[in-house]
Amino acid sequence: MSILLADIDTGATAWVLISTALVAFMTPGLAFFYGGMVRSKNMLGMLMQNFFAMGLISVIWAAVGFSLAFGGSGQYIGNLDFIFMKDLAKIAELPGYTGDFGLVIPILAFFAYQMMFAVITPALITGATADRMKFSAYAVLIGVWSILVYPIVARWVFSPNGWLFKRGALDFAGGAVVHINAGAAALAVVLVLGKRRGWPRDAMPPHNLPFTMLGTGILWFGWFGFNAGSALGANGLAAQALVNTHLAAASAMLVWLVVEKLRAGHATSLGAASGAVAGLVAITPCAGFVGGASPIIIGAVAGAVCYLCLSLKTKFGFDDSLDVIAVHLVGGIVGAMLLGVFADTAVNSLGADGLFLGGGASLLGDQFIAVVATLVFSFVVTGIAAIAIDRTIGLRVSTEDELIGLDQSQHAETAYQS
Amino acid sequence: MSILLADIDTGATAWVLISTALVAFMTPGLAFFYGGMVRSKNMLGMLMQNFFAMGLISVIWAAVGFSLAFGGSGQYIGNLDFIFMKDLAKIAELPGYTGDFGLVIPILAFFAYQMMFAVITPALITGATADRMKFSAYAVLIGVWSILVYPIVARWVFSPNGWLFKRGALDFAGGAVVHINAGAAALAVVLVLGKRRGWPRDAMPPHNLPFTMLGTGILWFGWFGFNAGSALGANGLAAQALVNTHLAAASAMLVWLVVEKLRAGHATSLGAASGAVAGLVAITPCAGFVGGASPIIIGAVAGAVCYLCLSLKTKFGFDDSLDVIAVHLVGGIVGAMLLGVFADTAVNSLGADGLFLGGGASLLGDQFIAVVATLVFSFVVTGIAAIAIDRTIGLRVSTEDELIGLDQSQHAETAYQS
Amino acid sequence: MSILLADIDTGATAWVLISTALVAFMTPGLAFFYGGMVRSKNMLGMLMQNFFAMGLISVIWAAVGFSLAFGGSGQYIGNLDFIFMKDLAKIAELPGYTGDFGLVIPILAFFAYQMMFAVITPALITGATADRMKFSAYAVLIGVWSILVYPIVARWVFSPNGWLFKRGALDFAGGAVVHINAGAAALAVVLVLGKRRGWPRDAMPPHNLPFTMLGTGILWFGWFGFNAGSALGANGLAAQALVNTHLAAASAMLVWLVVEKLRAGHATSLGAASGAVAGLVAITPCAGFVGGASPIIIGAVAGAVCYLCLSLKTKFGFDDSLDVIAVHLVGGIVGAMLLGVFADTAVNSLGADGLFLGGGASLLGDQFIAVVATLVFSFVVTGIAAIAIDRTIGLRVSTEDELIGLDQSQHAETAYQS
Amino acid sequence: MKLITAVIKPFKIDDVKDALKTAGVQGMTVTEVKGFGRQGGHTETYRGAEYQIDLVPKVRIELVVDDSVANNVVDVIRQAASTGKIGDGKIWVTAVEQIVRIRTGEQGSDAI
Amino acid sequence: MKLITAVIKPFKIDDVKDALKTAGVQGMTVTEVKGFGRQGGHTETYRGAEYQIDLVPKVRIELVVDDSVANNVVDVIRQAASTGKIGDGKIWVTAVEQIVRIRTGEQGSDAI
Amino acid sequence: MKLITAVIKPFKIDDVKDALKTAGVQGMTVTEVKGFGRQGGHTETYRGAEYQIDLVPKVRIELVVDDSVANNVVDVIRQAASTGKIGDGKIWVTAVEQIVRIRTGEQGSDAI
Ligand SMILES: Nc1ncnc2c1ncn2[C@@H]1O[C@H](COP(=O)(O)OP(=O)(O)O)[C@@H](O)[C@H]1O
Ligand SMILES: Nc1ncnc2c1ncn2[C@@H]1O[C@H](COP(=O)(O)OP(=O)(O)O)[C@@H](O)[C@H]1O
Ligand SMILES: Nc1ncnc2c1ncn2[C@@H]1O[C@H](COP(=O)(O)OP(=O)(O)O)[C@@H](O)[C@H]1O
Repeated sequence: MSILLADIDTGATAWVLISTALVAFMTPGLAFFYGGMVRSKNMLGMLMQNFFAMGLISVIWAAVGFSLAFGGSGQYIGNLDFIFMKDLAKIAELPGYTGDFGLVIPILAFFAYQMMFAVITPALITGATADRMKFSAYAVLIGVWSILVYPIVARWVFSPNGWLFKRGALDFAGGAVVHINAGAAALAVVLVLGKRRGWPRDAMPPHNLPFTMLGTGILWFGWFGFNAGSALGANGLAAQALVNTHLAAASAMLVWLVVEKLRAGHATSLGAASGAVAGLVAITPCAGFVGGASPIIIGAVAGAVCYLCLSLKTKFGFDDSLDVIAVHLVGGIVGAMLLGVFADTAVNSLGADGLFLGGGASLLGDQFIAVVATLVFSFVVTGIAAIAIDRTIGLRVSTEDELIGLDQSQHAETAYQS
Repeated sequence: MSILLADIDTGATAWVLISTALVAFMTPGLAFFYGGMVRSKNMLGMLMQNFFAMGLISVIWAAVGFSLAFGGSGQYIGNLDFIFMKDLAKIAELPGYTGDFGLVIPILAFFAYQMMFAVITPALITGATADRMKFSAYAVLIGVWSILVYPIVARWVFSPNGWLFKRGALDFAGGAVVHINAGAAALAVVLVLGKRRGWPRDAMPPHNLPFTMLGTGILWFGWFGFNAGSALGANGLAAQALVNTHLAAASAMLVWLVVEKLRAGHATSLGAASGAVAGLVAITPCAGFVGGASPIIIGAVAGAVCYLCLSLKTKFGFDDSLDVIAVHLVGGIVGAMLLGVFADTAVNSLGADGLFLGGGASLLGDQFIAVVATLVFSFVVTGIAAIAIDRTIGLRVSTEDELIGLDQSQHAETAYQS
Repeated sequence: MSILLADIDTGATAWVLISTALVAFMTPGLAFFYGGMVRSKNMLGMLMQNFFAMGLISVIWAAVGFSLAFGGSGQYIGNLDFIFMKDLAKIAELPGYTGDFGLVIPILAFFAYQMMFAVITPALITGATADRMKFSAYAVLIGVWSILVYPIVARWVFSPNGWLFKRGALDFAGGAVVHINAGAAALAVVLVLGKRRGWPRDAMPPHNLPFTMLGTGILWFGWFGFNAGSALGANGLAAQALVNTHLAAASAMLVWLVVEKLRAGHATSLGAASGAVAGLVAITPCAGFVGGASPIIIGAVAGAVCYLCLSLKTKFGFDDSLDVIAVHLVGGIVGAMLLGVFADTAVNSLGADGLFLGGGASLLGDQFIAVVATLVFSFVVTGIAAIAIDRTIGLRVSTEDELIGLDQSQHAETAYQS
Repeated sequence: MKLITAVIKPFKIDDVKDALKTAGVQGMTVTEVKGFGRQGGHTETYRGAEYQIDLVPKVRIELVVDDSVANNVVDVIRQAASTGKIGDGKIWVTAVEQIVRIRTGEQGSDAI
Repeated sequence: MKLITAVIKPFKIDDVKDALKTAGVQGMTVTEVKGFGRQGGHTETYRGAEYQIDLVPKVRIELVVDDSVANNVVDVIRQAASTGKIGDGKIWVTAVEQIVRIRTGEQGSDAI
Repeated sequence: MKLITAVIKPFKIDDVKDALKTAGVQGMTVTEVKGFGRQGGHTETYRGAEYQIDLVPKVRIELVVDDSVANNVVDVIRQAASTGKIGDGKIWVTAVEQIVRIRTGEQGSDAI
């Protein structure tokens, strides 16, 4: 079988392939996590937006996305060397992935793994814009976004050739590239889109919390691939990342529930789900750079901070329907900054030492720059795109369609029947 | 641990084991994919038929199926050397799997992996016969089928000793063995079984489309194991198969939605699900033999062709309830034939070059023979079996039982209660 | 990457990492398996208890559980060497895991894998106590249990330093540690807790059997990691364990359905689900020690015996709501004892030969001791804990809260809304 | 005006709806209900235990009609819903004092 | 004949059904509904926000009975459904002009 | 006493409930139903086939009130539920002979 390469590690390849599958499974998981929280008339609209991302973004990624993110030697953007996967099955190494960063897996496996990240990132936005966005506008928005925003940020942060990577900013599995990036974009779109009719006056309770729990289970499961797969090997680092991932989710869940119990009187299942996800988000940048009890602390901070940030949306009056900003944007920032504190070169010699491990504030500074750069870039470009779409085909469904619900108005379907 | 063999690759083994688990998970996935589409009174009937296949077929596979498919050196059928897994833990190699085709995984892993294919294939039939088949008749039918049909076709196509394999027909992961085989069988059974009461006059809309989407997510996830696991190694070929699988699903989804939007006015979530599955079906035979942008093209063709074939059932008046024929039979044929066009020895030196890669029409011819042989054999044998069952214990529930629904009449249960 | 160790097998590591993820996914699976069976007003209560175990037990495991189970050289309990994972990333080997038992995976991977077992074990109890336990009491109970019961039994049975392990008792993946342990605990708690209001007079039918089937699918899928992952390598033994696991589930399902059909008149979907789980439970201790057709026999016995034990609860008047005792306690005992009959050193040279393979009754005797020791220890300690909690904060919700349901009374939520 | 309430078997709803349309009825309201009656219920089996479920799924139709057509509508429903088997259901009629169309405020026959 | 409609607490449905059977009632129709009343609702919590849910789950029973037994049936329901706590519900009675058994076409008392 | 039954558009339930509260109504019972009427239904698409769904989701409200306030309550509902678009629904009124509060056994106006 001609494409077998001599220096490929089959264990690493097995792990990255299954991690790819796990990350791919997260988008359906996300669909149910969010879908359970909307009203039943918008259920299919939510599922559809997420599944559709799997279709559209994957093809865009193959066509240009990967190449823009990982082609060539530019610091700010890739090139078009790899459009439609050109040469990926043949080349010996990917630009920048040499020496310490050399891959021990087939480049196509790396391509596939990264593709799943590119898919789920814009899908995160659907939680903020729930219940009122036109399907056609959504399709255009995430299409544009996957060319103009995602690959650029991925280049900066993930590629060893990117300027933030070179500066020393660390992001093991996408705290900035995925969560801050999507969270900032969500904020921009929500500001252009406006509030749901009736918000915040009317209660819009979740229509099927079991589906939200199911989604949480799938997300948690998939996140092992998301974070531990980012080791790109089947080794102690992957094991460490997996342990960190799980413990951060666990501790964030506990802290969220405690804070919730104290402030709102009950520990809720939605709180358990939300806390776990907040912890998973926060540990994402840190997963392969921290050790010991750090993941428990990082999760705990994320659980508390994200919970407390839920009220931002009512305070500032933006209708982030399912709290993408409090969970992903805030959680991503918490993780990125705490990495500056807890990073440990004993865990990963390619990382750095954070504030608490004697590394001084320099990593913290780099992390701060990465956070701000990602946030501002994503917010601005997404905002412009959203405004452009709104002025042309319109971002938002009609009032009538919003009242009827997206399932019927956008897709001519009904979720539940006898 | 005595059964450890020296020339086993642990990475390959890890990948095939997890692929086995992934394929096993597809049958529950299929149960929900189909289950969401039936009316609620038949939900458990559908789930039950699929789960039951996991029970019955697995035991039959261990008893005789595997041996009939992979034992001995016959071209048309195996032998009984391996009944009840006799010697499988001890032998050094499987008949035919030598030289280029030598396995680097434990033979029991290969046995288990193939078992999951044997399980899901007859389960595919349940989509066509939904809502009206007696549970006892179903049990007998798939039991018989798993002895008389499946292992024979698997022998012909998968085993290096099989006549179609030797001819040069290619089927990476079961376009013929699984999809054409099951699709042809479904057609035969449906013709014997007759239409659902009220079809096509009454609307019989899906009772829970979220479950169908969930099933789609699980199927897609599992299909990575189905196709990329068929590389039987953790290498570049597996990575290529995984990439092809995902991109074909993505592009078929997009094309299905576009055609649907143009012809029926809306892009539906069921369309997204159906398109993705059509793409997955079509790429199945091709996954480890094509490269570059071919999967995108193969998916696109499958998305359009399968969509257009949906109307065959109303035109010809057979009630293929959930479109197994349009999706699996047609999708399988599309894939098998396009493989004759896009196959590329640069991707897999054990494959062949198709029409577009300078290989001439010879592969296309072999593919055509494999398609026809599988289709005719499966259709005829299944049809005879279905008629025999119908004449003896009866294939179909009574009108009363059909009206009440399978859940209550066949299983004395109710799917949803407060 | 500094924590890479020379003698780590990447294939084994990949397999154990993904097995860890699979076992982690089983707890959400269990949540749905059980959740589907309760009345809708208690759905979130059930889901919450299971998800909460993922939070609480994981943190306890990292803090002290792992160390109590696997630290030091004691026969009855570990020590505190590894609290908060101290040194786990650095040490070369784990106490007891040397020579034949030497690990070829990172110790953190072993830690993570074991953590998921620690999580799901107390979660099994929730099926017995469904619909009437206070959430706060549950939290305290499983917290205490995960320190006083689980690590001790794990030490005895799993650790090569444990007294039952040293005696020669075999438990491949937790027949005693997980199933008998949880089953005995469930019985103790149920006796203290008392019956559900209205039981057994009122019918309390499952509110959503599709969710139960979904849970079954996830459990089955995850069980491949649970059992085959326990080989701690990607080799023939893992393949054998996977084959055994699947076939036992399949055959137990078939036998359960046959017995059910004969005795109650119908083969039900809940029966298929229950039978499969009974088979999975019974094969758990045996998975890596038996071969040939034994798993089919073991599954068959479990299917019949567990079914027949369902009536124990009405006979003896304890309200084991979802049959944890008939399925897990009885199924675990069936598996542990049958291992004494079918164990085969040709399958695993580190095992023993059972009665049918010429090993005499000695293994049977050791298995019996392990069963009794686990059962008595778990029952007694759990019973004391439950009584203590009942006398202090109270185990049970008020009648009013029980009537309203746990979702609203404990968590101020509603599972399903429009 | 009369309010006609019918409880029928679920699979008969399409037939009844079609018959009513043909008979010129322009509106009705449909509810999923459960019925208890002579038909008895059915037995369900859960883990070896059998339960008698005596509430069976039914569909409840209600429609307000003019006095003049009430008898005819009752007949139409009866014919369309009948299978001759036990459990076919009931139709009952009560007097309506007033009816209003929300959209227009029309009252009486005009509002139907 | 009378139509008796009762709105009760969901967990009381089995008691009421049993009491009515004992009292000789042969049929009724049951609907899952939500009630708004003095009982007030409950508070639900979603992501830190509290919502007042003032529609609480109830079960609605309707049964047509002969004039002669109507008062008794009302009493039977009342006793079986009562917990003495707020929110136990209401029973109301309206006049039925006609009732038909779909299966047979029987009318009046025979149809009940 | 009167029984007022209203069938309205689902998204109007909050408005109607608020308006009734303001008007002093203390209780009502709500059912999810499907309506067939002039509004017509909508088309759904499944795998290329289009189905006409002529039953559209509605909410049915029923409340028993004193004779004296019945007309006013009908008006309040009408105003709160109206969008002016087809399909806004109907309100009808029937006579209630008796009403009992289950908890206390109170009857008549006191029971409402
Ligand atoms: N007295 C009644 N009041 C209200 N509904 C009734 C009454 N009797 C029967 N029903 C309804 O009619 C349905 C059919 O009644 P049943 O006695 O089973 O058969 P049949 O209609 O053939 O006499 C019941 O399921 C119930 O919904
Ligand atoms: N006027 C009314 N008309 C119709 N249904 C009512 C009315 N008042 C109350 N109900 C129903 O009765 C239920 C119980 O009423 P509520 O006022 O809460 O307590 P109680 O029955 O003890 O007076 C309500 O939830 C509602 O379903
Ligand atoms: N005659 C009737 N009897 C009972 N319900 C009716 C009747 N006519 C209409 N309805 C109910 O009212 C709803 C709205 O009626 P429709 O004719 O669509 O519009 P409008 O209320 O604007 O006249 C229907 O969906 C149905 O639920």
